[in-house]
Amino acid sequence: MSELFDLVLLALLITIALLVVRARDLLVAAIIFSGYGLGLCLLWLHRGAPDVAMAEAAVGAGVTTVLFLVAIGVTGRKEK
Amino acid sequence: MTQPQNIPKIPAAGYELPLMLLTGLIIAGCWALIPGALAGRAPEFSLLQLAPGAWLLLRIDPLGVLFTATITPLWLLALIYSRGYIGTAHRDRYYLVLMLSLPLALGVAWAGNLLTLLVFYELLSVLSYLLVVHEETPTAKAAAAKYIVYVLVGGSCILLGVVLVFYLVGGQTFAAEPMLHAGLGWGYLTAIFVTLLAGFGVKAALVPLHGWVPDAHPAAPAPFSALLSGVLVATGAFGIIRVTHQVFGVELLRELGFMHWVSPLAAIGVLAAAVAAARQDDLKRRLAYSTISQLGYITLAISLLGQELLVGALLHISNHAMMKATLFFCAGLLLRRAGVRRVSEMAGLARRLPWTMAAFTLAALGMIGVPPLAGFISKWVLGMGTLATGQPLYLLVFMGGSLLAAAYLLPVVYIAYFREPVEEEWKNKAITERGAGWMLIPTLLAAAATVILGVAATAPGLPLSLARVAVSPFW
Amino acid sequence: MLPEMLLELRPNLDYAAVVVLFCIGLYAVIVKNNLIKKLLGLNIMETAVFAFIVTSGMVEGGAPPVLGPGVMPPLASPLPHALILTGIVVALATTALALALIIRIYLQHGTIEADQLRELD
Amino acid sequence: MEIVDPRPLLALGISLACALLVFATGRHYGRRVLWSMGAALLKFGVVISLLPGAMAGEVYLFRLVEFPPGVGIGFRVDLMGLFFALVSSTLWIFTTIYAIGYMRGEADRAQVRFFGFFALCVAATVGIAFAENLLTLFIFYELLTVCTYPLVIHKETPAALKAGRKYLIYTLGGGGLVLLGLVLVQHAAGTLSFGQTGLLAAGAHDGPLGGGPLGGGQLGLIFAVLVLGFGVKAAVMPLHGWLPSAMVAPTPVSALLHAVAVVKAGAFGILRVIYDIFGLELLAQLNFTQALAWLAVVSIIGGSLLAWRQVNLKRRLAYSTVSQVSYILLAASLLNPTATVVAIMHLANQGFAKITMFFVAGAIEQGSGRTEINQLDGIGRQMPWSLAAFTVAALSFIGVPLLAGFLTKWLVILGALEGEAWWFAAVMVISGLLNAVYWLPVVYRAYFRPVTGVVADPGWLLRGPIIACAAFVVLLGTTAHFHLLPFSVASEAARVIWAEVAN
Amino acid sequence: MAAALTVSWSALAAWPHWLIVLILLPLGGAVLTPALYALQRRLVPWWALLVAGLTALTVLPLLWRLAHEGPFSYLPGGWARPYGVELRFDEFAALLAAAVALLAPPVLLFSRRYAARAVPAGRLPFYYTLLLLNLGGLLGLAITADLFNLFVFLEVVSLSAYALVAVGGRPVAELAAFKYLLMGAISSLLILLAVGILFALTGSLNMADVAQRLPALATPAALTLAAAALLVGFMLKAALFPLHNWLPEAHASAPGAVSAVLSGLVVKAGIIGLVRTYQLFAGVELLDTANLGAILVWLGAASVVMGSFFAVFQHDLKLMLAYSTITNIGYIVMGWALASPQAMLGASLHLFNHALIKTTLFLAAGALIYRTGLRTLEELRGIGRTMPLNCAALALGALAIVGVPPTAGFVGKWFIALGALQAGRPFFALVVVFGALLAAVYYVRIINAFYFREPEQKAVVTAREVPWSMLAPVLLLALLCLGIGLLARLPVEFLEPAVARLLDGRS
Amino acid sequence: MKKPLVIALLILLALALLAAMAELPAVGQADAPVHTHVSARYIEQGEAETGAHNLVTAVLLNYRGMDTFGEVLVLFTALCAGFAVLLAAARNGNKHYRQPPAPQESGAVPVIAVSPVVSFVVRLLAPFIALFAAYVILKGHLSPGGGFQGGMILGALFIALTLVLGKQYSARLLPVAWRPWLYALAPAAFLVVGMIGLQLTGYFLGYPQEPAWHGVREAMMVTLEIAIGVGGAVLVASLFLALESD
Repeated sequence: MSELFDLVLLALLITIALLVVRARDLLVAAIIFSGYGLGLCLLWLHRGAPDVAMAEAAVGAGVTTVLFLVAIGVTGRKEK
Repeated sequence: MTQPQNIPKIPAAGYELPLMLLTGLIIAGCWALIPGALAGRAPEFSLLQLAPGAWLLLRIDPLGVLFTATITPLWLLALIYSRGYIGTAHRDRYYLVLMLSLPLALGVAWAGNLLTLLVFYELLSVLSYLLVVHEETPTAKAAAAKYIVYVLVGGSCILLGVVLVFYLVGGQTFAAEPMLHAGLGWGYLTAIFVTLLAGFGVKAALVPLHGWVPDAHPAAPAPFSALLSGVLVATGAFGIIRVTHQVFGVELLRELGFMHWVSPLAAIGVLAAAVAAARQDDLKRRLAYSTISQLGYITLAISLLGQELLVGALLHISNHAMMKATLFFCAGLLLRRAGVRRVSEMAGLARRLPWTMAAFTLAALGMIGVPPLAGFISKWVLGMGTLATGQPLYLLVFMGGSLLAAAYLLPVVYIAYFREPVEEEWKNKAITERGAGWMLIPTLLAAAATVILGVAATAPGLPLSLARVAVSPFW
Repeated sequence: MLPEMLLELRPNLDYAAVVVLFCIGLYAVIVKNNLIKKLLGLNIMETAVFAFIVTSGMVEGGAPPVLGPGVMPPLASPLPHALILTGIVVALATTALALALIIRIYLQHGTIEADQLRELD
Repeated sequence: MEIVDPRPLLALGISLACALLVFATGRHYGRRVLWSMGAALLKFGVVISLLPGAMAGEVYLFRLVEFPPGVGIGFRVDLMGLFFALVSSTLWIFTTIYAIGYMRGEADRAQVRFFGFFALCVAATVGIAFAENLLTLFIFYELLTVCTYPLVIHKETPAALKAGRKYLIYTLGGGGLVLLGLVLVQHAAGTLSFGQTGLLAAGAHDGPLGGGPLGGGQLGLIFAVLVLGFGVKAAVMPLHGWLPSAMVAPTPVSALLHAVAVVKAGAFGILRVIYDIFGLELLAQLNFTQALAWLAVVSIIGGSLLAWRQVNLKRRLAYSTVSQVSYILLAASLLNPTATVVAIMHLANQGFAKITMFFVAGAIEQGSGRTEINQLDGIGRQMPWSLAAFTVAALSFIGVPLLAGFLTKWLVILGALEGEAWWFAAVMVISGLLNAVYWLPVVYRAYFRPVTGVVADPGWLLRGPIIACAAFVVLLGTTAHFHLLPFSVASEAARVIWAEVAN
Repeated sequence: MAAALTVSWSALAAWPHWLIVLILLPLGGAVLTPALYALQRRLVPWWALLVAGLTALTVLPLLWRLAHEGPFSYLPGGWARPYGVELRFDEFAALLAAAVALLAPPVLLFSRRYAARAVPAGRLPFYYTLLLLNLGGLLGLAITADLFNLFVFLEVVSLSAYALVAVGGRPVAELAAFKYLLMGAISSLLILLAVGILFALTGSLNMADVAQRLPALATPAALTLAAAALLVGFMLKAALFPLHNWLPEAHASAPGAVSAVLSGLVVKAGIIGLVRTYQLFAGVELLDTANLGAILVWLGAASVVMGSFFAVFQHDLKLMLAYSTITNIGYIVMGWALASPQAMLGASLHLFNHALIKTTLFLAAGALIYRTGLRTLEELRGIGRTMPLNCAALALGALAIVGVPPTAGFVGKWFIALGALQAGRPFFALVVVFGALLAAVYYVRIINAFYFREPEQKAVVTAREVPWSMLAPVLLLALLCLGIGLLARLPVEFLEPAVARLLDGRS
Repeated sequence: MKKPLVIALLILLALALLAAMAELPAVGQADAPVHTHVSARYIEQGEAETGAHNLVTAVLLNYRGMDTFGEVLVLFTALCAGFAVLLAAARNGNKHYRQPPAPQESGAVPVIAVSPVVSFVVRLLAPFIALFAAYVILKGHLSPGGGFQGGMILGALFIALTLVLGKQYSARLLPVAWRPWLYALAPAAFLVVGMIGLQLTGYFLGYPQEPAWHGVREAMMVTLEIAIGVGGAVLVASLFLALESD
C-alpha cells in the first residue's frame, strides 16, 4: 500500500514537473508549480518529515508561487 | 686629351719647407743607422702590447736599414716634387697623409715581428687609399676602390697567416733563425705560406694578384705614383723576404718545395707584364705594368732561394725604386707641362721638355739594364745569382724581361725625340719647362741617383754592401 | 545491461524519480528561452535534490523524529530534515533574487527571452 | 675572497635615484641635466672604485632580499660583470652628454620621459652586470625590456608604435624563454647563484631532487632555451627582427640599444649561461657550443649581407650590430681562454665603435635631416670631426690594426685556431671584409662625393661624445698591456674563469 | 622588548574564540547596517570600514597561533566532532581568510567615495551590507570544516555576489548577474547533491570524518559522482575553462570595488572548494584521484591559455582584467592538480597573491572609470598623464600579474613552474611561461594606451587624481604587490608544512 | 537542433546518476550509515542533550546551530540583494539607467486579481492562521514545526493580507521605521544567544547542560525560535514587498 502510494506520488510529481516545463502560459506554469509544491509536501509527510512538509507547504506552495506571480505580473504571462 | 694648364702659380702652403726639412732629418737619421747595420747590430724597441704576447716591436736590423735608407730619400723627392705638382685642392690632406705614410713605411721596414709588420703594413695600405683617390676624378675613385678591395683582402690573408704563426710559435721576433720548423705539420705550414704570400703578393703585384696596379698608378698623383711604385709595392716584396727567409727559412722552404710553384708564377709575371706594358698607350699605365714586371724579378729572385739572388733582389728593390720614381716624375711633368698622358701624343715633346726627357731616357736605360746604370748592377747580380743556384732557365727570364723593358720604354724615348709633332695640336699651348723647378729638380736628382747607384754600386754604405750584410745571416 | 541496471534499481525507485526530476529541471534551465521558465526549472532541480537527501534519511516504517509518548524507533534521521529546511530557505532566497533580477531585466530591456536579450548585447 | 659591500647596490641605486629625480623634477632643464650628468659621473666613480679590488681578486657580494627561499635578488661583482658595468657606465656618460645636445629641441615632457627611462635602463644594465644569480639577472633583463619600450616609441608615431610592439613581442618572447630556462635550471641545479664553476655541473651527475643524473637532453633543452632567450636581445640571426625596426627611435636610444645596454645584455646573458650556468667543463663534454658557434656564424655573415643591402644608414648600422654582436657568441662558444678574453673584451670594442657610428648618424640627421646613405654625399667635408670619428669606427670594424676591432679579430682568430676550428677564423676574416664592403662606401660618399645641401653645426654637445668615443676605440685597441685598463680587466676576468677550471 | 611582544602575542592568541569572532564580526556588522542606515546614513561607510578593520585585526592572532601551533579547530556549541559543526583554521583557510581580511579595509575605504557615485543612493546601505555579508561568508567558507556549512556559507557568498554585480544598475550588469545566478545556482545544486551523496554514504558531514570514512567504502560510481559533482560545482564557481562563460561579463560590469572582491576573492571560494574536495578524497583508493588531477591540470592549462587569449582581444579594460582572472584561476588549479609539493605551494601562494593583485587592478580601473566614465582602452588613452599615481599603481599591478619578479605575482608562478618540473611534466612549466607572455601582451596594451598615446577624450584630458580616500588604498595595495613579492619567503615557509601534510595524506 | 542534443546528454547524465545512486544504501535500510553514525546519537541522546523533543529542532538549534545561523543570513542576504537590485536606480543621476519601456498590454493586466470571496476568507482566517503560526513557532522544539516553519506561515499570511488589503495595511502591520531592525532580528538573535552561550558554557551557541540551567536553555531556544519566526516572516514579507513595489 505504502509502496503503491509512493509510486503514484512520484509519478504524479514527475507528471506535474513535465507540465510545468511544457506549459506555454507562465501563469499556468506557476500555478501548477504550486501544485507541485503541495505534492512534495505530501511526499515529505510520507517520508516521515513533517517539519519539512510544513515548510514546503508554506514556501513551495505559498511564498515562492506568490513571488512568481508577482514577477509574472510585471513581465507578462506569455512565453514567447 | 686633357688641356694643359697655363701654368698657374701654385700658392705655397707654407709648411712645405718645414716638411722637407723634417724629411731630410729623417733621411739623415736613417742613413746614420747604416754604419751600425754594416756592423751587424740589430737593436730592438718594444712599443706596445696589443694582446697578450702580441707586442708591437721595432727591430732595426740591416735588412730594415737597407730598406729605409733606400726609400726615405724618395719621400723627400716626392715632397719637393709635390710642391710643384699638387694643386690646392685637398692639399692639406695630401701632405698629412704623405707625411704619415713615412713613419708607417719605416715601421714596416723596422717591424720586429710579424704582428708589427702586419700592423704597419695595413695602416700604410689603408692610408694610401687617400693618396690614390687624391684627384677624386671618377677614374681615381674607381681605381682607389679597386685598390682598397685588393689591399683589404690581402691584409686579411696576412692577418690569418700572422695569427696562425702566432698561434703556433707565439710572437717571435724576426731573427736569423727561422720561426717555423717542419715539425708543425704540412697543413699549417702550407696555410701560413699561402696566406702570407698571397697577402704580401697583392701588394707586391705578384701575378695574378696584380689587378689593382695598372689602375692605381695612373690615377694617383705623379709623386705618389712614384712612391707607390718605388716603395709601397716594394713593401710587399720586403714582406715576402721576411716571410721566406725569417719566418720559414731557406732550408724549410727547400724542404717543403713551395717555391717550385712560386718561381714559375713570378717568371710568368715578369714576361707577361712586360708584354702587357708594351701594349699600353697610357704612359703611366705602361709604367705600372713595368712595375709589375720588375717586381716579378724581385719575387722570382726571392723564390729561387739563393744568397746572391737575395742580394740582387734587395738591390733591385732600391734601384728600381729610384728608377721608377724618375720615370713617374717624368710622367707627371709630361702631364702637367704638356697635358700629355699617352705615349702616342708625345711626338716631339723632347724639344719642349728637354730635361724631362733626358731624365726619362736615363731612367729607361737604367731599367733596361744598360751599364753602368743602377738597373744593370742589380740585374747583373741577379743573373750571377741565378747561375749560382743552378737554374739557368730563369736567367733567360731575366734577360727576356730586360729585352721587353727595352721594347716598352725605348719607343717612348724614340717618339719623344724623333717623331715629328703634329703641330696643330700644339698651337696655343705654352709647353715649357720654365717655372717647373720644383718638379724638375727631384726628377733630375732621381736620375742622377740612378747613375750614382750604378757607378758607385760597390761603395760601402750603398745598397750592395748593405744587402750583403743583411742577407748574410740567412745562410 | 540496461534492464539489469533497472532491476538493481527497483529498491531505489525513489532515487530514480529524483534523477528524472533533476533532469527535467535541468532540461528546462538549458532549453527554455524564457527566464522565468528557466527559474521554474531550477526550482524543480532543487526539489529533486531535496527529495534525494530526505529520501536517503528515511527508514522503512520509521516515525518522524519527534520524540514523545508512543513514539517508537525506528525514527527517520532528523539530520537530513534539518538540512532540507535550510535548503528550502536557500532555494527561496535564490528564487526571490532571480525574480528581482528578472523584473529589472524586463524593465530595462522589455523582454525576458534569452535569445532576444542575447541579441541586445 | 668574497666581501660584503654595498657598492653594487649603490651603483644601481644611483641610476634609480636619478630616474626618480628626473621624473619628479625633470621638467626643469637644468635639474634634468644636473641629475643625469651627476648620476652618470657618480655611478662611473662608484663602479670604477670597485675595479682595483676586483682586479686584486676580491669579489664583492651584496644580497638584498630572498623571496622564494633560496632564490632572491643579490649582487655579486666579478670581473666579467664589472667589465660590462664599466662599459655601460662609461657609455652612459657620453650618451647623456650627447642626449642633452640631441634632445634640446624636444618638449619637456618627452625629455623627462627620455632621461628618466634612460636612467632606468642603465640601472637595469648594472643590475644585469652585477646579478648574483640568474633570477636577478632575469629581473633586470626584463626591467630593461620594459624600460626600453618607452624609449623605442619615443616619437609616438605609428611607425614607432609598431616598432615598439615588435620590440616588445620579440623581447618578451625571449624573456619568456629565459624564464623557462630559469625554472629549468632551478629545478635541475637547485640553485641559481653564479660564482661556481657551472651551476649545472653538479646537477649533471646527481640531481638534487632525487631525479637522478640530468640527461643530455635536459641539459640541451636548458641550453637551447636560455641561449635563444638571451639570443633575442643579442639579435642572433633568426631572432633579430626587432633590431632594425627599433631604429625609428631617437639616436641616443639606438645607442642604448646597440651599445650601452640592450644587445649587450643579451650577449652578456649568454656569457653567463656559458661560463657560470653550464661551466666550461660541462660544456666541453656536451658539445652544445658547436651549434651556438654556427648560429653565430650565420648571424655574422647573414647580418653583414643584410646590412649591405640597406640604404638607410641607421638600418645598416642595425644589421651590422646583428653581425658584430655575434662575435661575442662565436668567441664564447669556442671555449678556450683566448676566446674568453675576446668574448668579454668585445663588449667594449663593439660598444664604443658602434656608439660612435650612431652618434654620427644622429648628428647628421639632426643637422641635415638626412637618413639615407645616398644622401650623405660630401657630408665629410661639412662635418669633418664627426665623419673622421665615423671612419675610425668603421675601420675598427673592418679590423684595421691599432683600433679596437683589430684586437677582436686577432683574438677570435687566435681563439678559433686554439679551438682547432680554422673555419671560424676564416669567417672572421670574411666578416671583416664584409664590414669593409658596407662601411667604406659610406665613408667614400661622405668624403669623395660633391657636397649637397647644407648641414647645421651639430654643436660640441654632440661632437664631443663622438670624438671621445672614437678616441676610446683607439684607446681600446692600443692599451692592452696597461693595468686597470679595459683589456687587462677582460683578460683577468678570463683568467679567473679558467683558473676555476684548472682547479 | 621582543620577548615581551611575543608573550603578549601568545596571550592574545590564546583566547580561543577568535575564530568565531572572525566571522561574526563582518556578518554581525552587515546585519546591523540597514538599521544603522536608518539612524545615521552618513556613518554607514565608516561603520563598514570599522567592521572590516576589526576583522583584519582579528585575523592576526589567528595567523600567529596557526604559525606556532599548527591548525586548530573551534566547535560552536561545544559538540564534539562529528556531531556539531566544526570550524577549522588550517593553512588554506588562513590564506583565504588573510586575503579577505587584508583586502576588505582598502576595498571599503575605496568604496566610500566610489560607491557614492557608482551606486544609486537608495541602494547604498545594501551595497555595504552585501559587501560585508560577502566577506563574512567568504571567511566562514574558508574556515568551516563541515560540508553542509560550507554549502550554506557558499550561498551567502553567492547570493550577495549576484546582487553586487547588479547593484550599480547598468543594464548589462543585471543581465550578467542573472547569468551568473543561474550558473551559480546550478553549481550550488551540484555541490548540495554531492554533499547529499557523501552524507548518504557516510552518515556524516564533518569533512575530516567523511574523509576518514570514505576509503572504507566500496562504491566507486557513487564516489565518482560525488567527486565529479563537487569538482564541476566548484569549477563553475571558480570559472575554470570551459565553465568560465559567466565570469567576464559579471566581473566587468560590476562596480569597481565589487569587481575587485569578486575577481580577487569570490572565485577563490571555488578554489578552496577544490582544495577541500582534494582533502576529502585524498585517501580514497577506489577513485583514482590522479585521473581527476590529470583532467584538472589540463583544464587549468586550458584556462591559462584561453583566458589570456580572450583577454588579448578585449577593448574594455575591465573585461580584460576579468579574463585575466580566468587565466590566474587556471594557474592555481593547474598548480594544485600537478600535485607536486612545489606546484601546490605555488598554487596556494598564487591564491593569495592573485587576490591582492587583482584587487589592486580592479580598484585602479574603478578609479579611472570614476573620474572619466570611460571604459575602453581606446577611450582611456593618455590617462597616465592626468592620473599618474593611479596609473602607476595599475601599471605595478599589471607587472605583478604578468609575474615579473620580484612582484607578488612572480612567486606563485615560479613555484608552479618548478612544481611542473618536479612532477616530471615540463609541458606545464611551458604553459606557465607562455601564459605569462600572453599576459604581458595584453597588459602591455594597457600600459601602452595609458602612457604612450595622446589623449583624445576630453574627460581624459581634464581628469584629476581621485580623492585620497580612493587613491590611498590603491597605492597601498600596489605597494603590497611589490612588498609581498619581496617578503615571499614568509608565506612560503608558512605553507610548506601544510602542503607536505596534504601530500602525506594522499600518499 | 539543440533540443535532441540536450535530451541525449541529459539521458546520459541520468544514467550516470542512476548508476551512482544504485550503489547507495537502499532506501529505508535501518543499518545505512545515515542512521548508524551521527543521527543515531541525535536520536539516542538528542533529547537529553538538548531538551527538545523534536529532534529536527534539536539539530537545527543545537547541534548545527551554525547552519541555521547561516540560513537566516541567507534569507537576510536575499532581502538585501532584492533591495540592492530593485530599488530605483534613476535617482542620483546614474547615467547607465535606461527608462523602462512602456508597459505592454499583456503584462499590464494584474495577474493576481483578488476576488471578494477570497478577500473575505483571508480576512476571516487571518487571526487563526496567525495563532497557528505562533503555536508552530513556540512549540517547535516539542512537536513538528518550529520557528522557521511558523515564520514562513506568518510570512505567507502577511503576503496574503497585503494582497487583499493593499499596501497601506502592510505598512500598518509592519511599520517602515521598524523594518531595518526587524530584518536584523533573526541573525542578531543568533549573535546574542550565541554570546550568552559563550558566557555560560564557553562555546559560541552553547547551551548549558546542567539540570539547574534547563530553564535557561529552554528560554534560549524559544528566543531563537521566536526570532527566527518573526524575523523570517518579516524577511519573506519584505521580499514580497520589494518585488511587488515595481
